[in-house]
Amino acid sequence: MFNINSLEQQDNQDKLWDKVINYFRKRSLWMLHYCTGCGAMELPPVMTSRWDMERFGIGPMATPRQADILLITGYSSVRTMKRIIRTYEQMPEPKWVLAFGSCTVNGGMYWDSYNVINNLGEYIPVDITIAGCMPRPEAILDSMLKLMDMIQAGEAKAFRKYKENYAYYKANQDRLFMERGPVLESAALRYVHEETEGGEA
Amino acid sequence: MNFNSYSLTKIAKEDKDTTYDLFFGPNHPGMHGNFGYVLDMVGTEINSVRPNAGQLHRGFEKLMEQRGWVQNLTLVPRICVMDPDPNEVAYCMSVERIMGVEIPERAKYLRTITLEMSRLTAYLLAIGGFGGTLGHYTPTHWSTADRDLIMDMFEWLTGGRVYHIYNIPGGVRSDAPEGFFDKLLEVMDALEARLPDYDSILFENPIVHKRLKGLGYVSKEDARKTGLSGPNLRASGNAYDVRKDVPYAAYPYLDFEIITQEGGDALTRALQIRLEYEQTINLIRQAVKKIPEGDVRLNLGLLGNLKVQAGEAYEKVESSKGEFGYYIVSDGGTKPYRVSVRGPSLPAGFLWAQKHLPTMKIDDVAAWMGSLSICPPDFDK
Amino acid sequence: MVDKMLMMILIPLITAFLTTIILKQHKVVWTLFLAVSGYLSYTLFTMYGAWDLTWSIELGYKIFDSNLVLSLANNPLGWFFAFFASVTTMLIAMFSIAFNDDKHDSKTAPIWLILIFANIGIFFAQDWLMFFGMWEMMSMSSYFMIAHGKEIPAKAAKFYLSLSLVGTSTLLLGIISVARLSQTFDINASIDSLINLFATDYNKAILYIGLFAVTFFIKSAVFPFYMWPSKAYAESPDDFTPFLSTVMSKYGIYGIVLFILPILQNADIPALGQINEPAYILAVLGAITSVLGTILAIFETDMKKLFAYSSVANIGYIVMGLSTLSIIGIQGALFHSINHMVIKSAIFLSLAAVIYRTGEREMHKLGGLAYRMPLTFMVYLLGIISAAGIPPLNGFASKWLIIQALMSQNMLFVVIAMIFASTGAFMYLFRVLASVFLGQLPDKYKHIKEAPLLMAIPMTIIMLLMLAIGVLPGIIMKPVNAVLIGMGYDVQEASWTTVHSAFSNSDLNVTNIFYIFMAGAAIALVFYLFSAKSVKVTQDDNYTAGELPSDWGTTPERFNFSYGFYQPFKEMFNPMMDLISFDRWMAAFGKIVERISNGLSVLYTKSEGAILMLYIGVAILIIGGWII
Amino acid sequence: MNRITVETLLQDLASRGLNGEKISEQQIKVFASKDNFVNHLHYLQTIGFEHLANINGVDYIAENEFEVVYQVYSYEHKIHIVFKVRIPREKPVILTVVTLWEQAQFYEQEVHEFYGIYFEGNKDLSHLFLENWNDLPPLRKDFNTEEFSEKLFGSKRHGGGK
Amino acid sequence: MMTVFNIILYSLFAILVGLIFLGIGRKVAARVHLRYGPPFYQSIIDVIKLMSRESITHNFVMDLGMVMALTGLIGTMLYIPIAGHIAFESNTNIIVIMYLMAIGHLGMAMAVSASGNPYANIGVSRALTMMLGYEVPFFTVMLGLIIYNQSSSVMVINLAQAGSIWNWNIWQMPIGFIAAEMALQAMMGEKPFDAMIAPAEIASGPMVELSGRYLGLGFLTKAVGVFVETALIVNFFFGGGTSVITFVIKQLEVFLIAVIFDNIFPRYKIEQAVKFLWIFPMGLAVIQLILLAI
Repeated sequence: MFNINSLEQQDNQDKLWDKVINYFRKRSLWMLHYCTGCGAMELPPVMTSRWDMERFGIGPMATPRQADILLITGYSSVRTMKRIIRTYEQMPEPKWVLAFGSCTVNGGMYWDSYNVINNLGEYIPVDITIAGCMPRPEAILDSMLKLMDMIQAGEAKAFRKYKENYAYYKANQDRLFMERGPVLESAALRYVHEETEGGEA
Repeated sequence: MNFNSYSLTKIAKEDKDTTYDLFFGPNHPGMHGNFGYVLDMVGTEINSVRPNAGQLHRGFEKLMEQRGWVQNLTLVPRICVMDPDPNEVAYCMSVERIMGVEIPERAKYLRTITLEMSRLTAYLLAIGGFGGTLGHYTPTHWSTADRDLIMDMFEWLTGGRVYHIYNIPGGVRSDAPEGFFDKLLEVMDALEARLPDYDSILFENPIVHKRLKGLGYVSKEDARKTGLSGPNLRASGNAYDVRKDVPYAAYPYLDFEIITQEGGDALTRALQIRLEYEQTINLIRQAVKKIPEGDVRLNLGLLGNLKVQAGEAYEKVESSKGEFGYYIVSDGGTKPYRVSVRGPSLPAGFLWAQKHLPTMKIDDVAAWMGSLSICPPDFDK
Repeated sequence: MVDKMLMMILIPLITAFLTTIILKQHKVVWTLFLAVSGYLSYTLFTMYGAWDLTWSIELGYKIFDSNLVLSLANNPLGWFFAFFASVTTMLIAMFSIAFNDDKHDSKTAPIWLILIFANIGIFFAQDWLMFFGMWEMMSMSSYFMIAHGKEIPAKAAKFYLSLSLVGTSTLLLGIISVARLSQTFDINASIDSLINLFATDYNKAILYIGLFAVTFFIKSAVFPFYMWPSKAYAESPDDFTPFLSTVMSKYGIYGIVLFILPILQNADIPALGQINEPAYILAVLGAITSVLGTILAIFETDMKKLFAYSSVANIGYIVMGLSTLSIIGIQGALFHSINHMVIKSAIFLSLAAVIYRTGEREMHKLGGLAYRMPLTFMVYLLGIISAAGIPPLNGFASKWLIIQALMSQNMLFVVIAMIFASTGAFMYLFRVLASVFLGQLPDKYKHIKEAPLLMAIPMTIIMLLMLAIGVLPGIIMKPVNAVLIGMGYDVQEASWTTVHSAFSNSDLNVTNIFYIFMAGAAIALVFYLFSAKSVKVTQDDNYTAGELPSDWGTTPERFNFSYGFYQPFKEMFNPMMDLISFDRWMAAFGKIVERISNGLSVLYTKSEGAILMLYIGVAILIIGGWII
Repeated sequence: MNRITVETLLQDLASRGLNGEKISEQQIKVFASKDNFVNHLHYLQTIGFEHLANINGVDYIAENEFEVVYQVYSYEHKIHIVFKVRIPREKPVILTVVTLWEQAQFYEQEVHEFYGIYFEGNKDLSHLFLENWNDLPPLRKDFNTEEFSEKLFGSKRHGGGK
Repeated sequence: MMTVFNIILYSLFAILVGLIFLGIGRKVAARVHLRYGPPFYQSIIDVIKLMSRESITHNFVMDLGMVMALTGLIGTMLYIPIAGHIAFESNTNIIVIMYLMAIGHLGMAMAVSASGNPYANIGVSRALTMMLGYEVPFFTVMLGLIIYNQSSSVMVINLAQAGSIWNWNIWQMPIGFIAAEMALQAMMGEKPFDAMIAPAEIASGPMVELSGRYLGLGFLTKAVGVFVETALIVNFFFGGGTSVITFVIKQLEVFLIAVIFDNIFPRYKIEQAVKFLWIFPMGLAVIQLILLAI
């Protein structure tokens, strides 16, 4: 009855059934909030009494297996990126990614940092990016509602982009995580302390 | 097998197959922030711990060397998102110390008020955190909603909800809007009225006492030696408060006592937060009452081109988590030569993790972290 | 034609001698063993109902004015135990052919055959001489089985032997005293005379019964003798452990049903509430046994030791059922004896298959074997479902009967102990499932294969047997009722599907539960089938809070929580553990004796427990002989 | 112990061969040589300076020197000392103070990670924060983070720095 | 044929009522939190969404276990009289009900253990320990009821309370009722006895690896579980019900009491929980038992 493939062959399938399923999907969005950076700070107000996102059936979940949306709340360092990718790949489909704050678009104020990736979209597909540093609770809630509309209209399909263009994403990811030599040439100057290397070991 | 004479952790050293790795964080509901411990477990007991830091490392200190003196103000508060204002103030104070200027009295009071408001938000989050780590979500919902009252005040005062960038070298950005102080007092009344609710649901809850009592004990001497600060230090019986010891802003003019408690366990630290919460409300009321008229900032010329003469200074500020210190070296240029940040969480997050966790069960890790108010960004930088 | 009865006990004996000649040909030897047990099962099957079948021989001596006679007779009670023991043995034998290959051959077939010979003898013995001889034979041969020529097992076996010696000495004392009383060695006559003794000298009668009870308690590991199985079971050959647990633990039960129960039932004994005093003590002992067995099993790390304690707990249930002295209780106890045979053979055989493939007994070193050995896993799973007493499998009905009987007798605190034990059973049963069959599969077991066909067949048969008995309890209940009729109870022919209860509106149609279960399964399956398809991922693709386990040197072995599974729970019991823990008990006891016999300390430093027990056995004989 | 003032402290330290300067009423800076600074820190610890707030490095590339700065504070005297030790840039080795303060372990690890300074006697100088890092220690002045970011993350491509 | 129809009808009814209860529970919890809360039918939406999602399995045991879990609970449900009606002609024996429920626990435990995640295993170990904690006092209360009514049939106990409101067992054995309520709190896994879920400690424990249909089946199991557990209490202490509607309303009351307690306590550690259960509910149950025996 429920068939995941129906999403992929949507054009030549019965539209009504998808609409029904999409209704249930949009009304029950479970999110995994990966607290990558400071953007996570405005989530508690959205989740709790003042804005109360549970009204729309949105709730926090503990693990990627249970979640529908992955929230990347703020900048992500290289080290975090690795964990984000693992988390993203562990989520079952359909899954959506919400990126918070300017840092996820172009690095924001950390654009020239040696440890912060600049554009999240190069490494995993992002459905909605919320601008601002940090995005206000209203903006977060608005993006959720926007995502709901997109789901209902069948437009939120970035996760399929990831499958189709896996080589592209994988190449970008590998650039960060594969064993690599120094990025800058000057690294050859690095001092090696003989005594600690040889003597004490 | 003899059941009592030796513990599981000892068995683990003899039999390698008994232990296993458990990843507590970064993406774990019980973890405060983007940080992790890799726990070597035997049974449900922790055998040893490897801190897994660096997920939040942005190279703040490097970035600050590349930006102007005032540009850096955008970066500074982002070191601790829960309690951002102490960072702004500490940075500004360091710069002012090197420049050798004294800010106007009214600015001092406004700084004090923002600092204390920021502390209140952090304490409300900590109350929520205690609830969350113990599986008690009611206080979490309440306190987060209450926190929003102060956030709104901040928004009115500074234009920003979370990051305010209100304090600048030479004072504060602008004077408080009309009616702000009256409304602030109202908010304080409302927050004080909520305290009995928090008492009954959290601080006097028998199960909370059962869970936290004796957890993560820090003795008086150990707390001093290992660099703990803030409520953690005071909950172990040490009367140290930067506001009193190295007075800054308007604190010398305000009347308050350092609150200390003997005990040193998680429960004492929780109650410490509750006591200081009351004190903070009191301080804000005093500051609002005593605030003088006058300028709110010095004229330092065009701030974008600010130059600071060569020199260095270490200035610290008491935040909700402890002592935030900024060591700034200036070579007389338009950019700092070196900014080094001292965050309060490192001793707890690394050293005390390795001391405390290996006797603990997995049940208590989150509550322990919450009680020591470990905030990973301030050591990850 | 040679007498059927005689044939039955002689064939194992003859084969035993035969097999010693060709001991090296393990395939032939174990096939012979299977043939013998098959023959026994078949013969016993044909003997059902032929209760007049007897065999006896006069020895020509006279004691107490009567001829000494060795006699065997077919009787419902003996048949009941003997038949199901033989069937179980047959299934184990089939398993053994595959198990005892070049690498694992324990070369114990001849001793095992002697054990079977003794087994039949005990169950059909009509007089104390036969009974005692066979009992002794059984004790000795089982000692050699457990030791099976290896060093570590020999220690455990020594302990077992010394305890058995204590048992046989008390049994001998008991027999002598009862025989003096009744002036004959006939078992039934001695029951009658003991019943009469209760009317005249209560204390003496209790003492006599106590002597027998100690023997039976030791064999069945009832409290305070609950500790030997964990050693003996763990060290015995892996294919023999099922026999040890299923058949041999029932000797004591058989003894109690045969001898003690009729006395308690018919003698004039002061009552304590609805039930008489000795029976109440029996119930309390049963309760303690099951609770202790459960708690000790929960904390055990060695899977064979764990199930040794589990057997102890189950014996506790049976003793509790017997102690009610009511029809329902005895029905439940006898039913549970057989269920325990079936369940434990399923469990121990599947564990033997695991050990056969991996060579590992410590649970925390195993894991994930369900993905490599699905059949073994299914056998074990059904085994624990019935062991936990969950309908629709067989363990349920018998536990239900026992609980009903205890409740109807108002033995409230014993019922609570029973519930504690059977809920606690979940904990240890599941623990083995999680540790051995589920969880992460260690790298070194990546290429493990399913158990060989000859092992798979008996396991499958047992699996079906569990389901069959579970759905149609009449398979066992009919013989059970025959036993009860033989014992003089007024019961009707058992129904195939329903078991009866002492309460109003509480008769239980077990087959109906099966239907309900199936209905539930059908509905659950509908939900399952009508949902979106799933994707299979590898075992190491797990939630690790975002970390890559390989970054931290985490292998599947290091990602498996099974050691200290119930650690927080265990800590609650730490003070109590000091009291009941076997080693502490032994050490404390040993210390006392050490003080008494300082000069001989060298003798028992090596296996102090064994020697100690030997002393006690000798002492009992001396002191007992002097008193009586 | 009586509370001492900044002036008396400076005199005391001068008598032990340590140059110092007053920054404020509650703060001084002290210059120590790399040979015996641990003894001085130990002395300071015994007279009440028991709070090690931070250890940080400074890269004086023009003078070809590193500076390791120990931030020490006394709860009794309420004085903060900025304790500075200079070491040559070519051979950045300095003694560890883990024996004095346990938390120094992690501060030293951090300084090692960001400056490449070796702490003699510190058993574990593994990276705390950076993973897969093969470049210069990032907080050195000759490490160009903008170029690094451009090469690895393509920061200009995404409109950074405008 | 009628039986088949009945079984389907009863199962769907229990699932629906259970899910709506869960939704109402969330709504009430939200009101305690000073929130608006989700719509009362939110749980139904959640389950349908989960069923329509891709799910991730590690091996066949996971599938087997989750189906077994729902099987056990639906089987139990079919065995319980609802306002005197019963889907399947049987004697509604209490012990059968307790044991049938265990299939659900076993299946769930097996499914989550099969994922091999230590967090899941810790959760399972806690759940089973908790089970030993609450089953013993709960059964002791049941024992009192059985002795009192001289029958182990739920139907008989139910009918014995018919007539006046004062015949309800809650008045006959109030101490036992309190004990049963405490044990029920643990049975439903509500705080302070939710150590087996504990997101902040073990990342939601058993549910850690469940996704899509498995989590959906888990929710259905939970829903039927809530239905069964509240139905038991209503049958035992509130005299069942004259009609299905009053029965369901009584069930809702029992459930809401649990939800309110859920929201005013943090969670016990597992050993603290078991100790509590063995001291307070067990003590009360034993006192009740002694009172009945005298």
